[in-house]
Amino acid sequence: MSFPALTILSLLPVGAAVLMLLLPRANATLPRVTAGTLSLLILAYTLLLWLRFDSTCGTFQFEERHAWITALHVEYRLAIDGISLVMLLLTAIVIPIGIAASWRTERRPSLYFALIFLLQATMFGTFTALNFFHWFIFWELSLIPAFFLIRLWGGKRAGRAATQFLVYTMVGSVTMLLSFLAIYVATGSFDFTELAGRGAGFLPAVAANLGWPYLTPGHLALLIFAGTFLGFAVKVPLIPFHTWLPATYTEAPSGVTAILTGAMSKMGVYGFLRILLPIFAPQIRQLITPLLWLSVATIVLSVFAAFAQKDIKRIFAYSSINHLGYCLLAGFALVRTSNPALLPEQYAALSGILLQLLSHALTAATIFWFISLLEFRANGDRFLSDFGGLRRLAPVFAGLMGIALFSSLGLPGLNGFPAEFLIFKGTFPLVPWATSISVLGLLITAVFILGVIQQVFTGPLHANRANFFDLTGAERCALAPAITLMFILGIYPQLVLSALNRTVIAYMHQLRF
Amino acid sequence: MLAWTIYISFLGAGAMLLLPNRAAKTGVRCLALFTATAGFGIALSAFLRHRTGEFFTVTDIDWIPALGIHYHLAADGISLSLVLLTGIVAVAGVLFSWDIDDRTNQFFAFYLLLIGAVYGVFLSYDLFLLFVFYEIVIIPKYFLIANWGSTRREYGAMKLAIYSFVGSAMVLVGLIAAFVAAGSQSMSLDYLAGSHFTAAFQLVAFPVVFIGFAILAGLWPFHTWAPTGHVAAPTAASMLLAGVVMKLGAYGCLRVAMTLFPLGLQPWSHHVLGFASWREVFAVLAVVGIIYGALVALVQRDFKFVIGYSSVSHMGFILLGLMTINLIGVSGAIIQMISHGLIAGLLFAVVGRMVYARTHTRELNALGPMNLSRLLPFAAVTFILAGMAGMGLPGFSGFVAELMIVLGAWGAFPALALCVGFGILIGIVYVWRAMQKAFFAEPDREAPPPHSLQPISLPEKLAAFLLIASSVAVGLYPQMVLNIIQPALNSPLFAGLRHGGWQ
Amino acid sequence: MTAPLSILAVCAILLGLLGTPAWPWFQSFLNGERSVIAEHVPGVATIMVTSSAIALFGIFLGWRLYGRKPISATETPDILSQLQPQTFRLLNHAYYVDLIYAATFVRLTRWSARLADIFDRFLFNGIVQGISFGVLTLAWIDSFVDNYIVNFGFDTGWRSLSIGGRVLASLQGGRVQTYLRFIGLALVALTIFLLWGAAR
Amino acid sequence: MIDYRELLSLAIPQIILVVTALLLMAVDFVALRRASTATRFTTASVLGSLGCALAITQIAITHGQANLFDGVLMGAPFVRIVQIAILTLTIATLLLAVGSSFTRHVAEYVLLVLLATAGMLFLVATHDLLVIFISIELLSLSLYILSAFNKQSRFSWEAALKYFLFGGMSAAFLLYGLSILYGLSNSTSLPEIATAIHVVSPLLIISIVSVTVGLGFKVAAAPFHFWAPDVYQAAPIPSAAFIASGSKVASFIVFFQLATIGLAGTQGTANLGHFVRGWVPVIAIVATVSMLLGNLVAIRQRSVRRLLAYSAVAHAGYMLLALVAHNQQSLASLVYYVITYSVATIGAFAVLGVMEVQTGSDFLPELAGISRREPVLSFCLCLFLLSLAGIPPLAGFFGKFYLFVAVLQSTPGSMPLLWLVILAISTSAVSLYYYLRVLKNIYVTLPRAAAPGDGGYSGQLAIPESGERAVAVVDLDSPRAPHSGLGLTRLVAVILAGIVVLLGFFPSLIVNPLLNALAN
Repeated sequence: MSFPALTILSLLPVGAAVLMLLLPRANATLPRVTAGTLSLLILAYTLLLWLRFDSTCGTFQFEERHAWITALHVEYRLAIDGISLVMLLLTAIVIPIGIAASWRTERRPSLYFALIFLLQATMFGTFTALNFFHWFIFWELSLIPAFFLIRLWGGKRAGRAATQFLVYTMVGSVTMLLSFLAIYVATGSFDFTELAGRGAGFLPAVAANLGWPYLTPGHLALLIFAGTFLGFAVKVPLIPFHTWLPATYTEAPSGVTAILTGAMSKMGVYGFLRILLPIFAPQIRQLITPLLWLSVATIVLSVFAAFAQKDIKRIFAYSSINHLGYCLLAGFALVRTSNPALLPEQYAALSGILLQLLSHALTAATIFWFISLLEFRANGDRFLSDFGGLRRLAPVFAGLMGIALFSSLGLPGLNGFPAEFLIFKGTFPLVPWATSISVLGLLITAVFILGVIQQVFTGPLHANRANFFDLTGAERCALAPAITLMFILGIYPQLVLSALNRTVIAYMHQLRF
Repeated sequence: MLAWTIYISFLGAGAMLLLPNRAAKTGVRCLALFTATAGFGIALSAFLRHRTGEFFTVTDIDWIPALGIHYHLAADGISLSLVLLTGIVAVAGVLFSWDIDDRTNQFFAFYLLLIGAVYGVFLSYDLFLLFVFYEIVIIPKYFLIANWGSTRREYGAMKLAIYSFVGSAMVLVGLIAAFVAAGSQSMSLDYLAGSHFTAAFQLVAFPVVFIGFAILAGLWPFHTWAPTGHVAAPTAASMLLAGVVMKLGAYGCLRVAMTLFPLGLQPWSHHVLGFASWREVFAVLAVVGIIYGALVALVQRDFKFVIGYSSVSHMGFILLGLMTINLIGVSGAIIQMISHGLIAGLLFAVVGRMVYARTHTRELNALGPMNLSRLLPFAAVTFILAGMAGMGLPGFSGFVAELMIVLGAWGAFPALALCVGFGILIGIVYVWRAMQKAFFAEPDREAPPPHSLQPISLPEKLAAFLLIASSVAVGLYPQMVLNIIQPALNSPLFAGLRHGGWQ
Repeated sequence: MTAPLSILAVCAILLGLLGTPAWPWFQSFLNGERSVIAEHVPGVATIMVTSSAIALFGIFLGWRLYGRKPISATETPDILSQLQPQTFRLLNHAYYVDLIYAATFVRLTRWSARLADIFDRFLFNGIVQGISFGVLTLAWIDSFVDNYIVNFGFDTGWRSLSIGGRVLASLQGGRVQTYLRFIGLALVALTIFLLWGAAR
Repeated sequence: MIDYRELLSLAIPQIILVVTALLLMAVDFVALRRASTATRFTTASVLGSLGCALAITQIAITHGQANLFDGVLMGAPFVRIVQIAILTLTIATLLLAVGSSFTRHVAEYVLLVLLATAGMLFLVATHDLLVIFISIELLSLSLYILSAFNKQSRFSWEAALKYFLFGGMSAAFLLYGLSILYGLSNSTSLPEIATAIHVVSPLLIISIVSVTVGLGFKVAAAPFHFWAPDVYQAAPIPSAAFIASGSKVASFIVFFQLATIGLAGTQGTANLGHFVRGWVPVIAIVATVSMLLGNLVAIRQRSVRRLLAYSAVAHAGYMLLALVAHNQQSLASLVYYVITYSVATIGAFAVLGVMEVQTGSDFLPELAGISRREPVLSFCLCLFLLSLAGIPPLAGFFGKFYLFVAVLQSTPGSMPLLWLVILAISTSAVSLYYYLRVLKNIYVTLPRAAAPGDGGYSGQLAIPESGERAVAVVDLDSPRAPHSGLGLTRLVAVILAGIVVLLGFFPSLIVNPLLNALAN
């Protein structure tokens, strides 16, 4: 048997977590340094995988497949294609940022970092699993470390927020579980690729096998779809299933928020791409209009909501809803039509989605990192009205954070731009009206982000911020790679896209037939 | 060899009784621990040796020739796994009741008596023998609770005893009727299962026997003994109660009621209140139990009551699994028996031993301010793990069980499967609520806990580790249990059930 | 504010270059295929020429106005204001675009933002709260049922049994006469039952 | 032509008993004039027991069938088994009396016990109405006196008086019924009566009912049980034990034989919803009443002896089911049941005897926490009561099981008697409650606990029993005397407990011989 690269990938963070727990309690700096190094090592391992990844074929690679629970036809199956690869990459990138962003955690830092590593492990597991059974294991377990990170290190109302987060996500997971069990009962398979291979409209057949007495197979199929959809819609989130998000992102410590928005929300999108679109394509086509409306509403409402916020964290919480909204819009657009003439646009849209995931992970995480720095310097104040005229005191801070913000509003030359460009370019021909409404999102994003810049950095210096100091050398060095990466991705996105082309083509092909 | 699980426990109990009241406590405890461990070891070795899961006879002696009753012990995959469960819980229980000081030897005597009887029920192949062991269980239960229990112990104990005895009375009626109807040649399982009773007889006998057993399995609305009993009982007793004794009920439902009277599950000729068969009736009752128990647990103020009702809810899963008469559902039910045995035991241990024995209160609101997550981190972590396992989080045994049961339910009663989903959700919520209130509530700085709590002792840690480890093992590799359960379910013994709509 | 603005400017120029229909290399670059400069796109040449001409003229004008003697102090009135006051006012208020913009677009945005926020806080959150409240109510009802119906049922059932016991026990009054009376009653009752109650 | 030799050979056990009685009387009056009561009791009981043992051996060595004067006196394996059982129970009773000193008329006491035993032996060995009646009278009269022996307690007197009046009444009914039978069949031997009577005439009904009254009184079936609580409570321990055990065995056997042999043609049926005239429905009704009343009233009792009395009523109800079933299987189950029941009851009385001496009363609150002082005896009592409640693996459980199986077997097919079985089993479920209450007071409640806090039920427990209270049955002249004999009583209790467990584990020890005996 071959080298179990992926299993090791998921095990590395676990090992790291154990190591963190074994560290001596007394020392304050030791945990953070160890955590940082370990996370960078894991990043290195992931990059190694990326290099070893054969971008000339769009099939699954590094496959591991072992019989597990024969009674349930469950097998342990790991493999990655380009999509999973992007996910792994962004997770590996986000975690160090998150750790850096929570550099100054005082309370039980080793436990804190251990939980972060566990979170990473579960995410790796989710992105590599191809069998519902253990995919679901990781999907669920990811909540636990996240919960405790929020609950124990969060702000005043953290308890409520964390519970809301957990219960909300659990609701989604349970409905998804029920749907998948229904599918299993009829098909006897938990394997994603196998289920996707069943081709269009196998679900009504499934429903027919279930022999539900009250509903027609078609409707039952929709019911099953709805269950799964809810699971992911809550995770991403899609308005109106998002109410857990603002409170959670706000109450969580900024480092954790960076991870939540940077990596964990991507789990939802990944679910859409890996599970929902391939397996439920016919149902999505059935419901395409409402779904598109949902995503448009997500984009527009979230951006307006962001505009109305006073709390910086809340602003970017909503803005990350908005950014992922583009991905979902494009995702739904992918399955709208099977007209071969539109194939290039679909390619563009899909690569746009992937690029957007990566760049949003990078940008959002970095922004929350900056926010954590802000919070630290402003000893906890987060409201726009608490800041002002910082540029004079901290030019470097202002400049670097400005870059991050600009990348988030999609300024050309920064990573946000090519992603959104591709998405819009690809989506517009597929669903013109929805896309054109969504452009509003870009516009308002620009508005409120400029508003933030203006409020925080320009104008007269705020009275309480007299002792605000600029980035230290260490912080600059730490931030530099992230900023550079933004530029790199913005100027030369091919770096990523080239690795994904084959996958994109294969994926679309499999989606259409 | 396997029979010695029974004998050694009884011998241990006898030895305990012979010991003087003033005997050295540690010696008594060690003896008890030794006995329990020996039983566990035997069970484990048997579990490892018999991988086929088919029935194999342990002992078969002509006992009462006048009625063709044999002293016949046998085991198949199902009973083996349950015997193993009993062994694990027994050991854990002894470890968790290390702090019993009042009449220690009597306590452990009753304890071991109970254990031995439970082994006996799981191992007996002759139904007379099974019933004998089944009734022996009642008395030690009563005394354990009434003597060493806590709140309203005598009420709880008496209630439990009465419920059990009423249940076993129903079982006795059914058994005698079946015995006579089968020609009173023999009481052995295969003989009775093989003698085809008339459908009319089975339609009457099935509910009687099934309810008789299900009372002990906490079937709604006969569950009310469970919360009071669990709360009143001392830790070890509630561990056994929830861990194995309730399983006796479920086991009886499967092994006796459903095996002897498969036709009793067949649809009636007519509809009553929309029900077309006992199967539907009991399935609905089971689901009601799931949701009802979870909801009631959601608003309890007493920590132990939360767990008590949670076990009502979990037992509902077992009964539902049994009622989905298909291979996956029933094996799921058996896995749930094991899983709940481990987890409920652990939960009760945390609440009763780790928390209550130290803080002397079980009021969630009173526990909150003590900031237990810092004072007793081990207890907190254990409870989190146990709670996760209990609410069916993947990776633990509870998940596999619920998954398989819901699979079965999808096949049998789709509508109920959806309700079960709701039940699972409520389960998550109440576990989380209890955990937050008990361990992670905001500590009030000015009022630190009155007494410094002594740290979690070694026996407790051992036992907790044992239970968690086995739960995770089952959760990650259920195949090891399924390997021997499913052949057992495919054995000719269940032929009747298979004809009755087995899938 | 110079640095970000210059960045913006530079990027804007770059973007301008990227987008030209004559040489759409950026799209093709993203799509991963290398592109070529289109030799002759109709009308492109004229557009390029005119626009550059206009730009050059603007620069020339600026140089004519300000280039000669640079503005020494801010308070010195602008030359243009002396030459052409109304033009200057127009230019100074940037064709009043800002006002219009603020009156229409910004206000609209603010309103819709507030709307979205309210929507978010009250509608969606309200629904969630409502659901959880409903579940809790259900839970309370159930626990009430459990305490006052299921348990109570058991207790009363048992109590009634033992009350029956008490009633029967009161027959045992300790008086022989009553005992004997009971025998007589039993005798009569049984006889009557046998004679008329039971079938032949 | 009358064969007196055979008559003697058949009556040897009875003769042995009588001779022993006279012998020990002589011994007591001559040798032990001024010995202490305890010693006199000891010698007397030991002698009596020896006599019984002798009788047992005599019975054990005789074999084969014998039938004198068509059923006046019979010898059969079955009869012998029952006789052995009765004698054994008598021995146990006598040993209980060892060392006790409630009366000074020791010899008379033991004499009466032996005479009563002789009566029982005749009772189970005859198929003749006259002998039945005479031996019943012999038995009853001695029992009346035995129950009155405790002169210190006026309750003993009162109870004995009630017992006597009641017994006289029921004896009258019995005689009336038997005479009607004779009138209908002009024969006194049961088989001939059976052959003579076929149709259930009103007259026969009268006789059936009055016979039921007469024997129902003996077996303490409701509503003819009213004497039982008072006697059980007030009589001296050995007498109570004797009344509750040995006489029960004899009465049930004779009841069964009278019904099944004498009224063979006229059973009728007690099938649910379809009662057919005859004695079966009567007995079914009496059984039902007994089961319900006995179990329900027992819930309320606070005196353990009264509780035992009512449980005796309930058990009489169960055992009458065997008559309802009336076949060999049920006879065997009846014998097994009544024997195990008697053993358990004697054992319970033995333990109570000791405990009363310790605590001065048999009231539940006084027994609180006595297990700490008397672990062994408490354990024995636990076994006895649980056996009575029918908890396996004790003898009582198999008794019930076997009995119910027999009842259901008696009517093959659609089990028309199932309702009786269901009733019996459910009432026995109730019965566990009051037995457990006793055990709770012994094991759980702390000593000197004011009121047994039984959770929800405490309110009911606190209500005192409406009947009369018993006073301490302790010797007045020599306070230390009782303890001298208690050792032996303890031993008896332990042995009986052992028997209960043994018969529970190996019921075949009794069942197989019975079935063999009934087979031929």
